Amino acid sequence: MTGMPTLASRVVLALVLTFLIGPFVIIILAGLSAGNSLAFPPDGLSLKWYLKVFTVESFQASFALSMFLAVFGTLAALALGVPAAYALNRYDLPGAETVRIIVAAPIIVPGIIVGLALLRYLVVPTGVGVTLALFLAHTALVLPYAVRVVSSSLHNLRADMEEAAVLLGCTRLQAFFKVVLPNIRAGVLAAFILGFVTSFNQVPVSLFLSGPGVRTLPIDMLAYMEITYDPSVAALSALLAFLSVAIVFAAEKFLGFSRYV
Amino acid sequence: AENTLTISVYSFAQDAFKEAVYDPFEEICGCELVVETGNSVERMAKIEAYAADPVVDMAVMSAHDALALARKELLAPIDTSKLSSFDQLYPAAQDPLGGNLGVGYTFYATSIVYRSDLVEVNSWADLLSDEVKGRVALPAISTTQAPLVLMMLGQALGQDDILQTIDTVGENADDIVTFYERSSQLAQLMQQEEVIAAPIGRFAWSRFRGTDLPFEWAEPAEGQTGGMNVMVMTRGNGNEDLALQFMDYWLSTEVQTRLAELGIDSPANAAVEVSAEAAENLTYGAELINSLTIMDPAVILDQREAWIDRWNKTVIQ
Amino acid sequence: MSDAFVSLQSLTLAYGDTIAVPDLSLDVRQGELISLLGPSGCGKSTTMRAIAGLLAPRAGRIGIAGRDVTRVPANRRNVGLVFQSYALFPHLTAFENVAFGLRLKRMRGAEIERRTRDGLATVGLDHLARRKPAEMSGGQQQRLALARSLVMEPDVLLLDEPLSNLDARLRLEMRNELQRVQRATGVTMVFVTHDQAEALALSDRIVLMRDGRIEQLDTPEGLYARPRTRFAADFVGFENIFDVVPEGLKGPEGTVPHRVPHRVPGDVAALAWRPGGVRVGSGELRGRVAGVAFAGTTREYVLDSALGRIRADAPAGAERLAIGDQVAFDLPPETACPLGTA
Amino acid sequence: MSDAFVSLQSLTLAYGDTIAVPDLSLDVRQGELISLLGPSGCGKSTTMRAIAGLLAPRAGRIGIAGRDVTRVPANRRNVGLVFQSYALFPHLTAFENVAFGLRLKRMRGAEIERRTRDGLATVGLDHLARRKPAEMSGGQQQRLALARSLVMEPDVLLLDEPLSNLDARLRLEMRNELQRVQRATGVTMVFVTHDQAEALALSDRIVLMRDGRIEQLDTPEGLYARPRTRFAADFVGFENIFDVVPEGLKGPEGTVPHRVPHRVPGDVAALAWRPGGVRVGSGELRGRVAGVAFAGTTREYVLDSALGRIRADAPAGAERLAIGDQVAFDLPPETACPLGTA
Amino acid sequence: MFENRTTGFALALPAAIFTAALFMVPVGILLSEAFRADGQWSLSGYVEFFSEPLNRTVFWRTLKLGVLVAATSAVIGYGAAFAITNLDGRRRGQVFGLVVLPLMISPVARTYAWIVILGRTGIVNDAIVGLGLSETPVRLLFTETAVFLGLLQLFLPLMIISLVSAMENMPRDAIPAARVLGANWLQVFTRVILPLTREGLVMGGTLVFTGSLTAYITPAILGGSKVLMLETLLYQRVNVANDFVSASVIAMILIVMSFSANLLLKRIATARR
Ligand SMILES: Nc1ncnc2c1ncn2[C@@H]1O[C@H](COP(=O)(O)OP(=O)(O)OP(=O)(O)O)[C@@H](O)[C@H]1O
Ligand SMILES: Nc1ncnc2c1ncn2[C@@H]1O[C@H](COP(=O)(O)OP(=O)(O)OP(=O)(O)O)[C@@H](O)[C@H]1O
Ligand SMILES: [Mg+2]
Ligand SMILES: [Mg+2]
Repeated sequence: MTGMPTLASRVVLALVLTFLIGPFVIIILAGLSAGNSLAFPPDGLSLKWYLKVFTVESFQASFALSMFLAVFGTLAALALGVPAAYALNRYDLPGAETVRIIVAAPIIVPGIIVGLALLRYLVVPTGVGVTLALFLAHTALVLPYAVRVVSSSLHNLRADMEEAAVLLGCTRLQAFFKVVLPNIRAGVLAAFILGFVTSFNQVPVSLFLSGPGVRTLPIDMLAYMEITYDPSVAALSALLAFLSVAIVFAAEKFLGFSRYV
Repeated sequence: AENTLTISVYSFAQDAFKEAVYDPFEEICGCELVVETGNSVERMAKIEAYAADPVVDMAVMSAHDALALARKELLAPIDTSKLSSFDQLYPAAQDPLGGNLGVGYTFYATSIVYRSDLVEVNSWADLLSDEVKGRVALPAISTTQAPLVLMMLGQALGQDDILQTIDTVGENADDIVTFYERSSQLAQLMQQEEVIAAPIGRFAWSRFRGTDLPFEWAEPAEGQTGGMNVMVMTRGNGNEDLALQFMDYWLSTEVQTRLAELGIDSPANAAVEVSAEAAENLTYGAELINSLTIMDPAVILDQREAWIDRWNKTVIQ
Repeated sequence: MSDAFVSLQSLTLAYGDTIAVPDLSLDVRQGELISLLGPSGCGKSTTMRAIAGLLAPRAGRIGIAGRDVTRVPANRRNVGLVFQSYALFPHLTAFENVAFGLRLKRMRGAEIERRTRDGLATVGLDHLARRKPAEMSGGQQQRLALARSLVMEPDVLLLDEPLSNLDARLRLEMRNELQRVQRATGVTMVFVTHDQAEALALSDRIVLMRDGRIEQLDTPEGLYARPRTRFAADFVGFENIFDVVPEGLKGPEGTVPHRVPHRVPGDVAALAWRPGGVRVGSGELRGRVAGVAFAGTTREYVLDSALGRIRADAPAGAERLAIGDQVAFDLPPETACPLGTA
Repeated sequence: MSDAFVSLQSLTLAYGDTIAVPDLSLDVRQGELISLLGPSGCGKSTTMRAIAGLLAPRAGRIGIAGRDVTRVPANRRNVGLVFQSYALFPHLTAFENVAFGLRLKRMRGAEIERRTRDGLATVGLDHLARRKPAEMSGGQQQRLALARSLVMEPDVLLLDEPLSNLDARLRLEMRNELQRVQRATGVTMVFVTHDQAEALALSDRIVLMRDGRIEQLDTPEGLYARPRTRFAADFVGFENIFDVVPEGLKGPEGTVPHRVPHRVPGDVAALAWRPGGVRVGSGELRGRVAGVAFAGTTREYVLDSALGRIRADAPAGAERLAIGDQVAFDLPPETACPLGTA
Repeated sequence: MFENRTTGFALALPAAIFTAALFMVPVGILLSEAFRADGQWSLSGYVEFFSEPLNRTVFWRTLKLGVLVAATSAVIGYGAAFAITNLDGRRRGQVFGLVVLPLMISPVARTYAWIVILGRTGIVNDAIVGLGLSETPVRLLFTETAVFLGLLQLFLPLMIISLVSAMENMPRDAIPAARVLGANWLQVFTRVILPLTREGLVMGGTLVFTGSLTAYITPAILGGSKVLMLETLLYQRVNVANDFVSASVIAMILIVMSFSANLLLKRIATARR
């Protein structure tokens, strides 16, 4: 568009990206430091901290737990959230607003309270394992994102496509899987990514929900830093970020995300 | 559970503990150790939450935290007759809580660490000197170190009420970079020259010694302070024998020596002897330990509410 | 059920509180092509949706092939619908869009392939089989929607403005194609269009709708030549409508004497002329040219007269008039359409 | 700058790597209504966007009222544009949509009120002033878009298919309204339509475009009667086009002898007839009726002949032919349009 | 819209029941503790809480920072989102990826990066001293500024994501139409973009504001006990003082703040001009 403040918007974008990405660059480089502390610019370069990450045993267990929670918690949230989003968009339900508010509630409750509440009123009285409690908590936390993101892509999807599918012989269920789902893939994927990172990086909820030998990775990193303040946590974070990017990239390739965005 | 012992410990140096204590013990007892880690408050909250059916059998924590649990009747007395090294412990460690509710297993001294290239510290009062103004950190009131530091600072300033010292800190609050909760962060801040002097416990000292920068451990005119960590047994855990066996093992001269040589825990067992090199990282030797000004955990526990209250009003307001 | 192939009985259709169609009855014969005509918002699409089963009637019944389908779900009515909005599947190629319904029928792969190819060829899209809808022009998308319904060989095919985005030439081609399909398969078609010429050219019968009601149901010739109401006359192009009064004709500007045809006057409330039915150049009436437009084979004039505005067409070859010219004209009784009191 | 009111000089317009308009020059006179005509995707909207200042040309210059506006931003060109997609503001009522531009001019409230009401009345939407666009039918939205531009009284009004969603009657009304506005204000208009009849009826001149280039620039009569290329002829309805060869006329199916008019044969590469120019019922040529459609005043036939398909119109009053009938027909030289080699 | 409500409920209720039973019930019980004193229903927990000057300070600070972070991210977010929507397809994907990238990094590590950046010897202070804005390095760590920057970096991506998707859903030619009708860019923004993207603004604003209120790591590490926020105070109440009543009070306050912010934003957004 002519006259669009192109230059101004480019400058804004450059500044914003610097602000957002800068710390990431520092983390990557700090992890490469040859010295013993987080420093930027790093004192000399070495891969020792990146290698050290793999030798810390607790990281392996907590990484596995966090991965499990992020992947399965998010999938569970999607399994609950996608039908709910669909119903909220396509049916004229009395009480739809109430359902929306209930489902959105976990976002506005402070995480520490969630963790504490689940510990005191779920784990302790019912004796369910901490892992299960974590799983439930993470599912509930991701659910609002799943419902919102999927809702907004459903909102943009014309309902007449489903009608067309039904007229061509589909049942409602078939129409959902053959027509709706393929067209909201991008939204579902976006919800998955958002849920995944939310869960994977979740700290406050997990502060209390840890048990003997059960601890999520971010909590473990915090604990590690309480003891040893070396660049290996930076290295670990950088590795995790690369891993997340790789997962997103793979998911995108796999699901053909960009084709529809 | 059958043949499983769940212990609750500080989260630091777990790899070394595993090698020096846990693994050999599992060999001996033929049982499985489940280790829960975290800072003491978190772990206490959990012990309290599970009071009815304890998950944790045995825990280590600071003396006053242990006393707090004891007052809530969450702890069971330890049958010291089953502890073979009991008599070798420093007297202060033998029954610090009363009623044999806890046994000290390590001591630590607390003093000031400083960047000797930038400043010199000879007295606790130097924490408020112009030289370190704007570049000093103090422990937050919630930490174990805070009461000890306030006490020593009060002594140096000629104040005998901690509340008064808190007020003084409050007046100087703007010149204090932060009131830290984790001493680990301090190493980072001191390397960045954000902070050039701060009180720490001896157990954290190795982190500073490990770097190339000129860190110094102050020996203030008023002396060093210090404290003790204790091991406790949760009430009604049903696993008392195994827990006692583990305590006994940990307090043994063999294990205490091993931990001391690794520079992890200073011994509470007076029979332990370590190399000069290892001693540098430790709070070691009868002379030093007997010279430490140690605060009564009951005082800490009783006064803390009032201190925190005052602190909140005058320091972080 | 009546013996009609598609039978709508006293249908009431509504969205929430808005009643779009209050009480509609209509019989469509087997193999017939019937058009729904009427101004925007009169309920054409709504009626189609009800026949397809996408909108449950508030009241009334719908029969197809002698069966009461009022409660039969849309996917079991064997009705095809070409949506006004196309409703193509954006994630599928043109080929897969057309094959979609066939696949659900569990047809053999080779059969699907053949019928899909045929369907695409019918609408001239065989070369775009691999494209996604977003990569096609509006007209191409519309033809794709048509093909998707055609290949299903439904009992009833509902077409909601299926040619609106095509230019004149393509439109003609598609019209011929639809007629060919109908002859070949005998499918019953209900066609919605806002283009009268299209309705006239294609339909066996035309339903002229107004505010959800049927204004006139007639053959194209019948509707075109003998609209029965002012609304219908106006709609099919009798743009000059004047009341019959004892003194002659009455228009918005005034009354002029006129040779009203020999009929019982009470019967005829008004007379209407198409622009082409007005004779320009001679006659007893006088007008001043207020507008002129060239329209290919004719010239369209707007005349100001004692009756009011008159629209008149003159052959392009006739004497050319300019704005402001005075001209004689006539409203000949033989080209007039008499309208009743309704 | 030339003395034209809107002057496009060697414009190159592109989206990213796609060059939509390679090199366009066009002069529009003050007060003129010029139409852009051409198939979908030929660059009509693109040209409009460039005139409005919404698309910066890659090369070339744009002048309005003698001023070089190539670098003047859209909001300071005083050009109105009725978007093909309406581009109404969904968050504003009809009234506020129309008042939008007036408010930006810091007009007095009463004046805004008056002009907005007038604008809405002009397009027959006064009763819907409080509605949001989403609550209006397609045709109503289109009229709203028109009103929004009209009230601004711009120097140049660009109309991109402004009547495409209106039914025949409304369309006519709006056309007259546009003509009235033009006469009243003398605004210069550039009009895009895919409907030839509309272009013929409205325009002072017509630009026939093809792939971003001007194929023919002519008066409506000129373009309609004397298209200069096959493309132009086909586009304006000369649907029967046959090559002139020494033996006579050559069509896709074969060659027939023909009385080619007395011209230098090298000049004329082909001859073209409209359906209305074909004489049905007599003549030397023979055809078989392959299709028939009623079209109001005429009947449209498709004939299969030795030349190939022939489209022919016969008056509705003439003898009715049925599919399969054999019929004599003629391609009279007098109704033929000669086409050059281009 | 379909008419069969039973199916609709069958689809919507599992999610609602799940959240209600496994989330709202335990949290609700915990929160109800704030209304109990000595086994009686009472508001004394709240009265006590607000009678503490420190708590009031922390309350206002939290509110202030939350509003500031949300407002700043809205302003920056609009600029960035506008720039992003105006990029062509490929480039837009890349830039959008970069915006989302920080979400993938552990907030623990992100926050520590700020310690390095904002330190006396960090690049910000290098720049300040280098540009002669100050003789000596400025203390940035453990100030509200540090917490503000940390939170902004943490939540800005969420705002940008919301706004970009709102802008992409804007009718295609709305901006050109406004331009042609004589609007300058500022007017285009206030009269067209803003009203048409307010859904996105409400969503982004709620996420950022709520996020800033309930973030733990960032204020804990960058603010420490000198710059307490409600969430860090809450943690202290639980962990240091074992004081669940104050904790529930704070939690309730946070929830009420988030909820009212959401309502307020919605109200502002739907208000007719
Ligand atoms: N989803 C809906 N909600 C409420 N009213 C509606 C809805 N859809 C249509 N209507 C109303 O119902 C009436 C009939 O609409 P319908 O779509 O059947 O008109 P139509 O004859 O197809 O018009 P068009 O020629 O514009 O397509 C209109 O007045 C319209 O405003
Ligand atoms: N945003 C765009 N990006 C890339 N190509 C475009 C874009 N808009 C239009 N085009 C291409 O530019 C060419 C001209 O488009 P334009 O919209 O001017 O056509 P038009 O003559 O208005 O057609 P229609 O009658 O369908 O409106 C087309 O080939 C089209 O594909
Ligand atoms: Mg319709
Ligand atoms: Mg166009």
